[in-house]
Amino acid sequence: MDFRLTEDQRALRKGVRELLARLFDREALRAAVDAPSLDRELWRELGAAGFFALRVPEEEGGVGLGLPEAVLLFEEAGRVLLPGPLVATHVAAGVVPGASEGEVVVTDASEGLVAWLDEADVVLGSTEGAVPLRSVDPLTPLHRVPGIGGAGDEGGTRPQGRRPVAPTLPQRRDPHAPAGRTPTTGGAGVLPVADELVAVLLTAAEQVGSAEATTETAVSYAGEREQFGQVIGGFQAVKHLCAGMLVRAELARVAVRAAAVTGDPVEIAGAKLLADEAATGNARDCLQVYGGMGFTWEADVHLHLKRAWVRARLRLPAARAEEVVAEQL
Amino acid sequence: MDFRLTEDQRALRKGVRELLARLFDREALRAAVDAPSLDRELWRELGAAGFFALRVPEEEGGVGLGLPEAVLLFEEAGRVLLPGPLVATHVAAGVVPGASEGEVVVTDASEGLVAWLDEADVVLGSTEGAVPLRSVDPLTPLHRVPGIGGAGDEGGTRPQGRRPVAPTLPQRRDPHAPAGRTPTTGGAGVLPVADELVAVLLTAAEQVGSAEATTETAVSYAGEREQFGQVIGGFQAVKHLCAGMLVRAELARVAVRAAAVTGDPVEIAGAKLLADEAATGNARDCLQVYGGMGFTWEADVHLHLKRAWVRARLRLPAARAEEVVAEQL
Amino acid sequence: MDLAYGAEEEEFRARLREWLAAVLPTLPARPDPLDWPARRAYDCGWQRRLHDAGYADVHWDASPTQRLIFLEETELAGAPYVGANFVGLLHAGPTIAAEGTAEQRARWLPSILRGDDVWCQGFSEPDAGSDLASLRTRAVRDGDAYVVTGQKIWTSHAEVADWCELLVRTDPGAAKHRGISWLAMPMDAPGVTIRPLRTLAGSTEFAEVFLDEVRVPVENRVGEENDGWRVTMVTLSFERGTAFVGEVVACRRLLGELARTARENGTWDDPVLRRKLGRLSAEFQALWRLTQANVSEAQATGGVPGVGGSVFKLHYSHARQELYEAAAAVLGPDALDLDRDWTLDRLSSLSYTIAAGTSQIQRNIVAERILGLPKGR
Amino acid sequence: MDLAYGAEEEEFRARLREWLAAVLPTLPARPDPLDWPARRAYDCGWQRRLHDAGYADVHWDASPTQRLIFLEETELAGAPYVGANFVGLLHAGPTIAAEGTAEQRARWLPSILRGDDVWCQGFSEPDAGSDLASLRTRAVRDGDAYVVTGQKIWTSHAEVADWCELLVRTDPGAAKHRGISWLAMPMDAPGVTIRPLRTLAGSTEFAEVFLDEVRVPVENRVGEENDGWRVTMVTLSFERGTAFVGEVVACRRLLGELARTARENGTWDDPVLRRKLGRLSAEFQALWRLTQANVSEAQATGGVPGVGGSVFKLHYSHARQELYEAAAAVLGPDALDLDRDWTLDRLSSLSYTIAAGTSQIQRNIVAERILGLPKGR
Repeated sequence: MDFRLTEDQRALRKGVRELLARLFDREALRAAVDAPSLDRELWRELGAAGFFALRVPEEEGGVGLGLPEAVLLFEEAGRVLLPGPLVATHVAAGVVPGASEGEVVVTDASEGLVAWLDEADVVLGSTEGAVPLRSVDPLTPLHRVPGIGGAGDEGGTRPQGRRPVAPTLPQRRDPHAPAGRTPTTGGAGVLPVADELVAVLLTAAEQVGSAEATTETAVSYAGEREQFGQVIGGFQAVKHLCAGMLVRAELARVAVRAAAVTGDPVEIAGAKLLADEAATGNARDCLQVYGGMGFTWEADVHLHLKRAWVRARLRLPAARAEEVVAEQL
Repeated sequence: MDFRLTEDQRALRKGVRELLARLFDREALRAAVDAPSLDRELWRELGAAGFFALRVPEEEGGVGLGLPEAVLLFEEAGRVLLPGPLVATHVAAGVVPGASEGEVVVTDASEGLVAWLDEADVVLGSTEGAVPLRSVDPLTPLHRVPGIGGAGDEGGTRPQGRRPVAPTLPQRRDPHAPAGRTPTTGGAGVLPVADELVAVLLTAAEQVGSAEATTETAVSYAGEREQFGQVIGGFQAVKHLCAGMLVRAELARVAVRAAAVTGDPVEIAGAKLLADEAATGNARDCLQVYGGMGFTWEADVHLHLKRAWVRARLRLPAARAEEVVAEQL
Repeated sequence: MDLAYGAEEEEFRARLREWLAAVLPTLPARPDPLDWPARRAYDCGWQRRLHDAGYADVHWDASPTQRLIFLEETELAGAPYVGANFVGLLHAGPTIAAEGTAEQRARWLPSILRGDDVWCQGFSEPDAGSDLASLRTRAVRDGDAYVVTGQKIWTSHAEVADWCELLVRTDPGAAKHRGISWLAMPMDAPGVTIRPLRTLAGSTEFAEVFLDEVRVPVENRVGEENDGWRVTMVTLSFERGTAFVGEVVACRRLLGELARTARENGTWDDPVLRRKLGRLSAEFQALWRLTQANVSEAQATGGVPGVGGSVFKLHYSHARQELYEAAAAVLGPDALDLDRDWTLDRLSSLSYTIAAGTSQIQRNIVAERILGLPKGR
Repeated sequence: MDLAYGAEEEEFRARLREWLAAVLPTLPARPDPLDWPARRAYDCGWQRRLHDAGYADVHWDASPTQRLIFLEETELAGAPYVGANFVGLLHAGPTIAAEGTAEQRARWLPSILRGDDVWCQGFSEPDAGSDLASLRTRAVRDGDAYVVTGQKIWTSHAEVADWCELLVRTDPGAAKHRGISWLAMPMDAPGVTIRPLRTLAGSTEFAEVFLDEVRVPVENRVGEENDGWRVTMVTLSFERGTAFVGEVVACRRLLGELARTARENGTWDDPVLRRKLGRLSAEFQALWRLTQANVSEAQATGGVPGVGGSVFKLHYSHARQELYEAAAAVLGPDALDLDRDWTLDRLSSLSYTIAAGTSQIQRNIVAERILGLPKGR
């Protein structure tokens, strides 16, 4: 047992961080906020870098790595608020032609919501009657599928341009295995809809990245901002807020990474639960550390908070995750 | 509208505080902890002072005051951890002969528990098959009525000496009115079992008194105890703990006092909820401020915490109180 | 412990209620929230009606209990908020009334009460937030005027304000609380630049105000030179007892709406949510009682507020944020829809534990001023 | 990121499991918790068996991963805890091994490993808790001995201990961290008085130790004179990576028991409780993974522990207290019954956020040592 990252994994993470710093720096983030649309060029570059094909077997032209490596990727994506239906496209790689290469943008319906529906080429799941809503997250345009998972369909059913496409996906897949490979272990029904599990876990990984980013942001601000003649990070109230953020982020990180190694559905549900809490809680605390300055549109804190809210709702929200974990007790 | 105490109420509170300081000082408290039994002399002195007959009409030999005054009494009782089935005896005054005078000790069954069963002369409610349990609170001996409100009856049904006595109590009573008086307002079924409501509210008042006592204890300790070259009350982490205690206690106090004025069942349920939280939460925080010293038997903090736990369970526990309040939304 | 209102108070309530019922249907349509001039016109029109009906000075001259009733009834009736007149009626006005000269009172107060002049607040600066007294906007005496240079932030209604209550540093050599003065600055003075500040909710409720050698007549100073901090404290503490009346009334209404929505969409059947709503209801009920307690205290002490406001704000800001979290759970996926009031309000609510004294600062105040714990860090 | 154990580790686990299965049924009955000599005999008997089977030094010489496996398996099998040998095996022993002379190691270590000698800890004092370095117990050199006078508190197993690892002040003039020395004090020395300390759970797990001119030979000092603080830090940080392995395993078992009870008594049907248990289960699972992460780190850095222990303890102590609150909700009125293990454990759990560094101190450590925020108050 050695839970630390391997040399290769560390190199992968470093490489991804550098890649994203190049492809999507803060300037690009703010530009995307000002003019939200899916950057096809960026998508193709991510594809070329193996972001989507990471778990596709080498013999099928992919990178041939596993879920643990994918989790590292999505942590980094979460850190920089990389936009787009990353999880859906990643999961579809090797199954939906063009997804691996970043030529095709894949999205899916989850919990009555569809992200990036207008920009996607392929849509998985039923989106019948989906209507656009003004999304709380400026970087995640959403459609609402009426009557699913919430307060109903006051929005009505406006017509929409595109027909949803739902290709046949393998229903079960060993989460240890690279995408597209047939399961090698487990009887029938052991892992229900592994792709959805993978999507839940990668979403959790993004939450972890976001939680780490807001922790670092808060700590950095607390070390600079002066009030009452000292940096506010010297006040216990602020220090202890920051310490709590680190604890949440750390716990969620080990939970997500371990779930990536074991692929256990219950562990994945638990990891999502903790990751949602870490991302939303840390963004909240980061805002509190920032005070008024965090309340401005120009600070990135709100982007993390809003995205964290979206991710928390999109795949296996807390109430259901808690039930899944309780179930096996 | 003037929510402040009247002159009379302030005098009453002062009188009760002085009375209890005389009848039940800290030495008496610790003696009672070492040798727990109901002090009949104390009980009679409380009776003589009008503690039980407070709400009994003057024409029936009582003090003729109302619920707001009773709440002040029970706040004081909660502050000093006055032992015995105070609430049950107070509610029974004017109905059960001898209760008013403190000649008779009345207890009742609530939520599957009976306090002071062995010492009581009169028991209200069904206590069939009640078995003694080793009570967490050394000052509140408890019997468990099997099969009610919890995990069942592993304890078996040991025989017990006394037959439970259940005199006929008026089923409804206007909580504004002094005890024993017939209701003057409200149609049938408006106030279900007003006595039980009164008991809930007075229990909440004890919780408030306890929450205030632990706040004062914590603040006083924080102002004396030195670590790292200063009193610990100078550290923000400790200060903020104490501030939170005050907020909880204040909120619960106004809730309880207002509920005493209005007699509204929903407001009473809400007040109990907040008072339970204030008493248990503040005892916990007081213990945290005390650190190791609060963990000793000699410190009184644990007595407050344990009693708060008992009171929280005895009448309208949180889960039900929340439902009662939600009901009217 | 009397929660019943006296005959005079009930009469005040009845008359007010009657007037509101008559006047509210005659109001024009609410303006677009992004149209500042329209908002100003709307708010000032409402203030003019209050003035003409004799309610203009309810924040100044009425008893705290009458003010409580006024705020309760207007909120219950769905009347307009104080809006653009907030600073004039609740901050600058009372300060001028208490600390201004007879001439200053005559000059500024009537137009505030009539809804003619709108005031804004120039207190906070980018580097002076929680530590307001560290403000650095400089005012240098030049003949009969101060020449003011610096930057203010979080100024509401700056775009449509006529006057700004401005804190400036007149003695940079003095201890930080000692060198501050309070000025009334005309917003159309040369050198004043306003830049709207976009909040995380996407709105521009606030502005930054840049001051570049703005000349403010010395006669516009209220209170003595370098005595502005004391003058300010009067302002900040003025209406603490009743500051939150409207908000608590509004929250109890919101909670009712939320329960209704939950019953409609089925989430009411989830005990986790239902019990959460029950608990919040108990908390807002208690906060209402705490408001009444604070008002009673203010009434008895001649309007001088205690520190009860900090106790209230600490719990209220937390409970209201919890209310929006519960709303998000009730709304489910719809909680991500910006076109729902709930969502915008949820975003705005993030400021409650920050604005007007962060929860951290409030806890310091409670610990030091109520509990007597030592000042420290 | 490898959670699978290597062949050698699996073999270690298999052998251990086999041995435990064979030896546990042969153990005598557990002693009465109030009978200290019996507890000592039981714990030392268990340590002797470990010694004879080759597991005595698992806390010292085994790899962190082997230690993890050892603690996991013994807890799963329901083996006795380290008990009376806690200080000897996990604090004093490792300190002597690292800092003692060859002679000191030969004198004290074998008897610890064999379960012959029991050690206790004399660190905390009534006025030196969180601020341990402010300890005041004085040691004055007199020939070849120190004369020690003072008072220690929170000493476990004092009544049955042979030795005490004692921190004393040897230079009262030096800065507080600089004048401390580490002594091995025989508990039967004249002048040592032990007074059991009753905890809020009603038990006497701890004692106060009064020292009145106790003579401790200078040769019993480990490390240089006045260098005791550094020596102590070695002790305190020794087994941080694996310190909580047994407790997490135990908590996961407790949570399973709680769910079983809830299913039996019907409280499982309450979604508030059920979801709470689900959340706790996710947290303890994550805490287990955090333990593995900390062990992996310790393994890689040659056993030098990081500050991961503070991160772990902060969440663990909170989660475990939450576990007992959930248990109280499941048990309902029965949660007030002291004869239930749950109730006693609930009371004991109140110390988790206090003992071995309060949560407040742990947050300081995390903020300052991991996050690099400035030292302050």
